[in-house]
Amino acid sequence: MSSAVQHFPVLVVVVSLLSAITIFIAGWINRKTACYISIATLIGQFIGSLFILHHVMTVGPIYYRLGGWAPPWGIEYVVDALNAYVLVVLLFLGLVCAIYSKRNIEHELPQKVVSFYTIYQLLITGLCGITVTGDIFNMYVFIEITCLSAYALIASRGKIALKASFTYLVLGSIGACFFLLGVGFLYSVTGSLNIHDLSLLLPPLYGNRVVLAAFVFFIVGLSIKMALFPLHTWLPDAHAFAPSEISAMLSGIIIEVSTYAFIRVAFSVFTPRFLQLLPVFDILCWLGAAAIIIGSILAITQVNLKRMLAYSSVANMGYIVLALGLSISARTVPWGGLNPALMHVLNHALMKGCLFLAAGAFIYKADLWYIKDFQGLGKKMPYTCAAFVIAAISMIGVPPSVGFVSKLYMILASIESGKSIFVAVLLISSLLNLVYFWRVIETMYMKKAEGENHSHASNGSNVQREEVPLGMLLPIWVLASLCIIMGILWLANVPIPILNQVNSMFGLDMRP
Amino acid sequence: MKSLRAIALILIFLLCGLFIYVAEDIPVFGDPEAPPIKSVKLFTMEVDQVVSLLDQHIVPEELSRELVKRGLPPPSHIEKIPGIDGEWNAFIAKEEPHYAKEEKYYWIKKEGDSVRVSRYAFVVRWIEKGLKETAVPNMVTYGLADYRGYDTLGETTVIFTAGVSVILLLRRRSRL
Amino acid sequence: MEWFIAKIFAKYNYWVFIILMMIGFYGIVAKDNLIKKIIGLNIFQTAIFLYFISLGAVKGGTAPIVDEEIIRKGYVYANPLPHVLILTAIVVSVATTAVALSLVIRMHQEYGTIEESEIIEKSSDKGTTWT
Amino acid sequence: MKDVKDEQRERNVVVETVARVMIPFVQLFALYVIIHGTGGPGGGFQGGVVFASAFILYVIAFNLAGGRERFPESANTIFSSLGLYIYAGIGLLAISFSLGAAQYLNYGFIPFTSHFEENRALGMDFVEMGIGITVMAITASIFFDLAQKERNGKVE
Repeated sequence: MSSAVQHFPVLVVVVSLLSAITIFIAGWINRKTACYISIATLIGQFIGSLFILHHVMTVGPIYYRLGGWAPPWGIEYVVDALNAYVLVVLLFLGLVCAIYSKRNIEHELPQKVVSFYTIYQLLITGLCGITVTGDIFNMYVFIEITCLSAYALIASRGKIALKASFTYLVLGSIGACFFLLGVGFLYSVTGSLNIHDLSLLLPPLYGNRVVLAAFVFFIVGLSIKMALFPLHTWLPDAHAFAPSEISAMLSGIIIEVSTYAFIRVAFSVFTPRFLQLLPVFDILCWLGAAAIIIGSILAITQVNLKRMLAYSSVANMGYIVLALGLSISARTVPWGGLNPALMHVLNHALMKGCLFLAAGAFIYKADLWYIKDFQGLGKKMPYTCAAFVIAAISMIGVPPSVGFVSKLYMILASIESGKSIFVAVLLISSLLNLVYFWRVIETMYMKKAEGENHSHASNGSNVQREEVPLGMLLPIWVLASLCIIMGILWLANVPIPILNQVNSMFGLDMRP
Repeated sequence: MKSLRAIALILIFLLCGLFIYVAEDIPVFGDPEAPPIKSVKLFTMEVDQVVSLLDQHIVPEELSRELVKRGLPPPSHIEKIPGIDGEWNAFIAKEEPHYAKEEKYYWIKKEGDSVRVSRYAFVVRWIEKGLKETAVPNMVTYGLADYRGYDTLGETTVIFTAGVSVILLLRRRSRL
Repeated sequence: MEWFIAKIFAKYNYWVFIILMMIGFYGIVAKDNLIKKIIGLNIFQTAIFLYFISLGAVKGGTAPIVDEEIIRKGYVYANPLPHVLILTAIVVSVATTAVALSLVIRMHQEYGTIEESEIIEKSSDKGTTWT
Repeated sequence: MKDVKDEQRERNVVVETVARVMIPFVQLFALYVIIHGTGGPGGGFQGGVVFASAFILYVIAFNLAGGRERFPESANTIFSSLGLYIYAGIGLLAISFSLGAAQYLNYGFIPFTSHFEENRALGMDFVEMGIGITVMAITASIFFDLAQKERNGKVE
């Protein structure tokens, strides 16, 4: 079995690619097959990723030489605890969104089902490719696959989404070009492209200006992709006007995988020792804090629910970046290191996925985009609204939800590193979260719909229920319940060994 | 529009500043000794007894220790480069089915009182052994389709993605 | 003069790359016309490709195709790796351009213009604000 | 801007004749570039794009509808997937022929011939052909999609 698991990292990517092509051909013959092929592939991939995670945790990292060539000469796949963890998260959310999109896409894009699922599967291919690869140029190629599919999927609704997608395309291409330039600079001074190999060759060159510039280009390029605060301008429109499951994927996974690439480049290619030569960690902390506060304030000013959630994503990327910035100074405690950042990657995927899917359900059933139109929705669509509320209070940080756990860890980490100003930032952000989510919840439950304001003022019992179909409700509820279950599991320290292994890999574990 | 031009000029100014700052350390154009084509320097060592050991084709203990300390694989044996005095190739063991068990990896050169240890760029193997290992004379082709064949699969996927994207965006009344 | 040759002229590939890249960057940021933006993006990408290719240049090097004749005459080969990488990157650039052009065509169908400011004006009637 | 329908467009004898003569040669050259890609300058991408340029030349000289007739949508769909199937499939063949001992894309283990290196060369030939097919089909598809005009909601 263990020898078969060796092939899983590459099979996860290639099976996804083959499935995309198969959807393209099979959809030409019969349009209905597209969705089922996609879901079946994703289930297979998800099970495969669980095997990979198990193998990595019990046996050790998987090294896979593509084409049989040993590392510096060929491309190598390296799967350690970090990759395996991100892979499981991304395939899980991908699966949930695929199930959700079956009904939603038939409704939103009835003419384009086949090409939609083909590109969706290609998106998953690209994301898996970024995650498992151990070669920096290979990562660039897969980043481009991911982004190209994302541009097309965002634009698929037409109208305003086209402009949003174009902005994303221009900024994303600049980001990718900066990444490529970083690869070029590193290659020009080391002559290598393998991530592990680069990390060994770079230490004597840390004073070199080309290496410094390469680092700057990598960070700026990936910051555009992960919508770090001053470079987030593409994000709100792209998230607001994409089809709902794509908003969930964008917010929950695509920027998260970009964060993974960021961590991989910053911690694996340039080791923490290099980062400490520069004030990188302080800059990250302050950028994260600015993103949290400004993202939350901008979210309060929005009238469109999906735009509000999009700005909330900007704030959440701020949380992750803040946690990254605190990682080195708080590495001596169990809640330090990369724990809060990686924890929030999963937590944000769950919460934001649930919120965007619920927002999509409102649009699906009643074409409701604006928060002021949500009056009386709590009675019309009770299950969807309940799931929305669970995810929202999780965002605010009510125990024992996932949002509470990540905020707790971040607060403890900032106390540990002696930067108590960030404790204030985190507490204020919780308050701001409460403000903008309470507005939605209040409109849903407290305010009466305009029609029933006078006639049915006393009894709401005869309000007609207009719940979304089960195929859409189930994914929303899976995510909503996981928001609570994962919170309890985090508090019980069940998945912590994975993160500890990541920390010890980067030398950020409890050794002082 | 004026503000956009101002932003563009400011960003260009900043980028140019960064590039001019970097220019100092950029490799010279067409340098045959540059890291991408020849080797990247790792460290220098004191000569002491190293040279005599190297001349007897024995791996010096100190060299292995230095390399392992940096996380690099220790050499398995050493050969003198024929025709040149004071230069050696160090080989490392590798596992590739059907191919040689050892591969040229380090380049050791005596420079005055010290010995310079460098790592060969991986292109050196492509150029020297590509034809023998793949039976194809075009280096770009065997680099593209064999040594880095997986990149090319990704690249074909990119263009496939673009094609399907254009179908998704523009084609009407299609079955796709 | 020697300083000039050593620092400036010996790295002329780098200077050409910077000038081209900045022209492209200006086009991306400052131009209002979406097609001009795409052209700027292409120049930007091409500048990076040119720099990459110039990393593979070797003084007196020939095309990287193995030939007994060349080895006997003692020539060296150019570095094939940048060629391999840039062939990939060029295809990526072409793919990006295709998607961008199709987006512009769709926008022209929807709004009847390809000026960015006019599109923003026309699309802001739904109460959506652009940042 | 003056719109001229394809049928009403002035036909140019010189352009049409030159195109008629050139197109077979362009296609032949494309096949040469693809197949010769391992031995000399050339390869799948270059050949694929040259092949697609033959369709583009046809459309410029004649009209879009005629070009679409020569390379219909169904063939386009099949060819664009076929190339990737060949590429990804050859990679999987390496795993399956060696019963999991060899890695993905390790062409040497696919028993085309008895020589390991020859297998690699042949594997690369097939891969280049796969790339060529996909690039040809996709480039043509992108061109046809970008070139079609829409007037009054009607596709031409």
